[in-house]
Amino acid sequence: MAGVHVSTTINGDAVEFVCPGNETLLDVLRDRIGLTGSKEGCGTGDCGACSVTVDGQLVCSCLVLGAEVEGRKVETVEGLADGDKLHPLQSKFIEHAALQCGVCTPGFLIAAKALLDYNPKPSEEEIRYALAGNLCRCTGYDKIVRAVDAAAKEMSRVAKRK
Amino acid sequence: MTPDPKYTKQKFKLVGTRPLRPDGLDKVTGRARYGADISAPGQLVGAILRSPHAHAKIIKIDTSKAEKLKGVKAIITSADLPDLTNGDRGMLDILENCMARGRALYDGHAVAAVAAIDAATAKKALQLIKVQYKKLPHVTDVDEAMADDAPLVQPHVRTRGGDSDKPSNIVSISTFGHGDVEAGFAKADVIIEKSFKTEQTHQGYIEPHACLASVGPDGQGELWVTTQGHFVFRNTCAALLGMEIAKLKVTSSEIGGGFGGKTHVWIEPVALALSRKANRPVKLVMSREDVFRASGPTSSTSVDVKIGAKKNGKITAAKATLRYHDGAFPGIWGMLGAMTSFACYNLENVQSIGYDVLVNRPKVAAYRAPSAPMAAFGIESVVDMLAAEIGMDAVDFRIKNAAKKGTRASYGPTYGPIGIGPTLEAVKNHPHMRAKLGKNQGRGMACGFWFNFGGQTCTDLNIGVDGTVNLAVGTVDVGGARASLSLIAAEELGIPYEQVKCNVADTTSLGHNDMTEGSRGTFSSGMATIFAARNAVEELKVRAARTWEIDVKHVEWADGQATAKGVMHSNLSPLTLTDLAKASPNTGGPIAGHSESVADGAGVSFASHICDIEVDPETGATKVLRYTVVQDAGMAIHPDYVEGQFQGAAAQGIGWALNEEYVYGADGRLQNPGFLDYRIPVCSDLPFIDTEILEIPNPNHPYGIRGVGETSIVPPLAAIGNAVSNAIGVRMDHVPMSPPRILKAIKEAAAAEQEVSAG
Amino acid sequence: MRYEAPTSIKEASSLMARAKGSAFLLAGGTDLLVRMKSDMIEPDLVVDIKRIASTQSITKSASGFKIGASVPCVALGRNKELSKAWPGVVEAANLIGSDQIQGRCTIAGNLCNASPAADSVPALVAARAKAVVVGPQGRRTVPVEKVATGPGTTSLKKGEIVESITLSKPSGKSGDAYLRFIPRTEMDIAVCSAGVNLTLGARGVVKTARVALGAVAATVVLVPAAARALVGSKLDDATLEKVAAACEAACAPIDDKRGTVEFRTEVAGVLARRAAKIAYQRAGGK
Amino acid sequence: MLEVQLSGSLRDAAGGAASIHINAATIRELFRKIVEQHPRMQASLDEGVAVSINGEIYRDDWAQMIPEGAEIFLLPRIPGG
Repeated sequence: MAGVHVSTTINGDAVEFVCPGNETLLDVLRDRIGLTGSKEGCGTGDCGACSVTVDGQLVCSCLVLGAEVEGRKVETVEGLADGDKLHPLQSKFIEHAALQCGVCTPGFLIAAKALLDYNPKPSEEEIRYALAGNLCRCTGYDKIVRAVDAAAKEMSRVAKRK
Repeated sequence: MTPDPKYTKQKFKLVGTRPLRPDGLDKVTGRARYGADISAPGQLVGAILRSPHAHAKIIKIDTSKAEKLKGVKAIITSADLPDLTNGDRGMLDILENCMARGRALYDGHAVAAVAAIDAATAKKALQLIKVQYKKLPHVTDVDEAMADDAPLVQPHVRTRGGDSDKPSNIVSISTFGHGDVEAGFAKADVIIEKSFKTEQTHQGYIEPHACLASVGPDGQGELWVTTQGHFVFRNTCAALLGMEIAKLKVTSSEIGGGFGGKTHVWIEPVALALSRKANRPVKLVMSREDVFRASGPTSSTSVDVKIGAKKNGKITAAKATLRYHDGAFPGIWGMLGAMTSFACYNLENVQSIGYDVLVNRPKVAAYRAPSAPMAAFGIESVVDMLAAEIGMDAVDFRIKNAAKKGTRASYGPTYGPIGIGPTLEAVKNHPHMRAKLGKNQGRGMACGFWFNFGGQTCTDLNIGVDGTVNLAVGTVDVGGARASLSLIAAEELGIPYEQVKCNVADTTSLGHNDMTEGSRGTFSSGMATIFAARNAVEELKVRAARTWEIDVKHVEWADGQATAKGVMHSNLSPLTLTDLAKASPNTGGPIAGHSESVADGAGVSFASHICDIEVDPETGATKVLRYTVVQDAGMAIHPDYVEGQFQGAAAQGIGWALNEEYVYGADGRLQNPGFLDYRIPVCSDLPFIDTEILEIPNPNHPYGIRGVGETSIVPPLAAIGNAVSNAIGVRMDHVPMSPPRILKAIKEAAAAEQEVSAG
Repeated sequence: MRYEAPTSIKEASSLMARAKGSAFLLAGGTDLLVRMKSDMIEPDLVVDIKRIASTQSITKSASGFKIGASVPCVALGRNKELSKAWPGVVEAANLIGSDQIQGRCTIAGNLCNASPAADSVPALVAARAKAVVVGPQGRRTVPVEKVATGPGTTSLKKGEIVESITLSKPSGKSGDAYLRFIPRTEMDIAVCSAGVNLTLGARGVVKTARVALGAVAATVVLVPAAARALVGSKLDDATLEKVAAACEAACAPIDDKRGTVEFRTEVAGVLARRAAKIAYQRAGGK
Repeated sequence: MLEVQLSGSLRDAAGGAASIHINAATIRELFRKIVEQHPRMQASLDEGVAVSINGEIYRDDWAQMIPEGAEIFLLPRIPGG
């Protein structure tokens, strides 16, 4: 199968890979780059466990071709923390016990970050609808919504101080 | 031999607090490794060919073209999985479910498998395998499967508990109860009788089944797998493949949800067989479609309930007939439904009859308090109808009839101290019950029961020279158990939580551990951890005695340090766990505590739920407005994760009640094998789920722990059914209560009204 | 599979025209990749149109709006002018899938995928939207309701590509609205849906109206009878009953895993009634 | 002498009896004597049964002592989720 040569940026690092034209970005991330934080829960865009951002846009990486990210900027859960400093969403998810099995967590963190980047002070309803594309079967979403709300509040506190 | 597990009213310093879970960081950074997250050098990709037919004879499987495809390293069919079960039909069923033997028994039944150098090649190979089928008549409905002329799913099956010796789809008829129900009904002032149906649901864990298998010609092998019980998987796989248990090392990955669905092997024996044939590691991952078509969902059910009561609200008799399908292989799901059906109540005359029935659907697996929710839907609905008929408040009616210590359970034994009464009282006094309701809104409540159990457990506790503690457990952590078990170890040793690191050990590092199922994880591993820690403390005291050169009987352990008793030793200053650890190389070597136990006598558990729902009378759409869970936890070790279990179980029950269902076509094929049309609740479907944890100690656990994982999936079907019925004034008798079903019920009721007023 | 990402619409068109074997256009890919995953299709060629400048933006002119074929639906909701002018079209586009899907899916893709349940199409049809089609024979403009000819089939010829969707400038007092029914609050395919677009004359009387239904027939259906019922009215209850009845009469749905004939027919009428009220209010009617 | 109550399909294995009488001091002894007196129950025991002693359910600990006159129920072994 003729491969496509792709140069892109993943979590700030320049990355090159060759993949078949029909290979998804999710498979590229997991099987070629070794970034297994993004999960395949369905492969059809229904569960959000593979959520990443491409040029800042939230997407399901199972519905993006690897070939499409030529020259783009891809962000995954592995790039969420700033060195040894966790992103507030990451800290709040742990503090609020917003994960049980944790397999949906990377997708939720990426989707929640995309929400807060666009809407720093979301209402409970806005949080729930923004995260509707991420399925969680363990928590009933209760502690997840609380964790995102707490992270938003902390982030705006920090922003004020600056 | 298990030390005395009796509850001792121990005072706690750490248990009951809410520290951060030790595996949290790995799980928010993407570092945690699940079933599909590792690879091996030289790894092949496995893929499984599945039957497109509900029921078909497999005439011929031609793999010759696929074998010739470049990059294909192994192809197997049932011929590569000989029957080594010497007469154990249960084991043979497991093997046959992993790979069809002559007949495909359901849409999605595996018929062949390949291992190839990559996924694309494996996929192409599957397309090249030619299977010649002869379609056979099929049956997918539980009631139709019970008819005399129904197509037989397993011709060898004879009905246990029945009087006929003819082949039948009815696997068994199981009767429970006591007293004389007919005499009881004769005494009743009011009798309500109604039939109910519930559709098949799936556990819906987000992580599909996945494993990495590696077996060599030397008969040694390794399996990395997402499972609720790697020791049980090891034993099963070894038996099915003729391997020696000690030579198959099974490591449990992080598990992305199980809820019972990962207590059964589905693809693992196939991956091992492929690896053995190719002599290469094989990674096998189910697609979401495969998960729905071929890994264990629940039973669909058909239930008749009849309950009679006096005007004063006392139930005089209760009877239920419960028909559950087992899928294509015999199970005990109907029997379980019958056992749990009336467990909440104190009944003089009660009878429940459970039918287990074969159909051409995937083999049913346990799903969180298996079989109890469907039974509770019918019973708790009729209980509400009966209370209404008598003109009594639904909660008061349940309180009047609730089981208590000394009640003979409908499934047989006499209860010890139990929590049903207290959960009902808590519901009665909950502000939720007094909140105002608006137009088209209704409130419902219901209670539920689950057994819980303990089982075999083995735990190791090792103290490092710096005084930090490794706790090795063999029960998989499905949702925070490592935090709870670390709390227990720290509590017993008298050291900070942070000084303990809990790991889930592989099958070569510990003795056998049963599954994380039946809400046993924290109950049984908690017990084993207590005993392991206490053994370590005994050794610590010995080391202190040696250090002081005094008799160990003069050494006391408290708050993480050894002290010497008596005035004669008053000059000896205490030795902390860390002091003793540091000195251990010269006081006898490493310090450890070990425990093997059978944690029996797990306490039964009860929950009562309240639900407010709004119905759009023009479309049948529903919205859950408010939801409250009250459950007895015995003792909450880490309350965050107890609440999490309550909330998650309630959410699954809500999805079951409203929108989740397997849809089969007339051709017997599953029409909605994906998260698009198998509709589990999304974040915007649910409100916050309030929880109230009751703590009625379990007398058979040192800390009073009861399992908490399952019970709260039992009440939601009925709680929502009662709420919807109260909102629209029509009794719902079919789960899921999807908008089309609710709209139909509203219109039929309206039509009936018309007739009445017209006539 | 060959992947191409041309930078001009002509190049894309000729790639598609010259393609041997199965060739597919890729805009958002939220339908295409799902069909590839489930082995419904195995493309030999996929042409990604997202790098074509003329498909990438929403432009406003005196005559109205032009929405490029690769503009993700999320961008429609974030365009204030478009949202003000055509709130029904925008809310329809923003109902498709999750935020993740919104970041990829396009209304042109939604139109060309030709699903009877496509969320944006009834609203576009009601709004008299047009598709700008570029092909070997050059450029042409077609009403959106002429694009889909049946489930999964379109009137587009080999090599023809929808470059953009155009919406006229709303005239005077007008408003549009779209409602769909799904069992959950998000993530489902419409069981049935209704788009209504109307303009008001003097004293809040409806002057013109268009009513379109989704998921109740092989393609989105226009319901002239419902429109006639609305014209000349101020949406009194009798009128709304007529609208609902006309819509139910126009339904020819199927029974499937998502809904029954009875349910789709009845609820389509309910949604049309409710959408009409919203559109009327948006047009300034009371 | 203990009265061992049977339920579910176990009754069938014991020829329809709702209970059987056995003299046993531990679960192990109980199981041994059940098979001696009711060979057809072997299959059920192999599939796994739990013993309820005065309301406490024991699945695995065969060394468990059975007090004189205790309430004994044989229950099918229960799976969990």
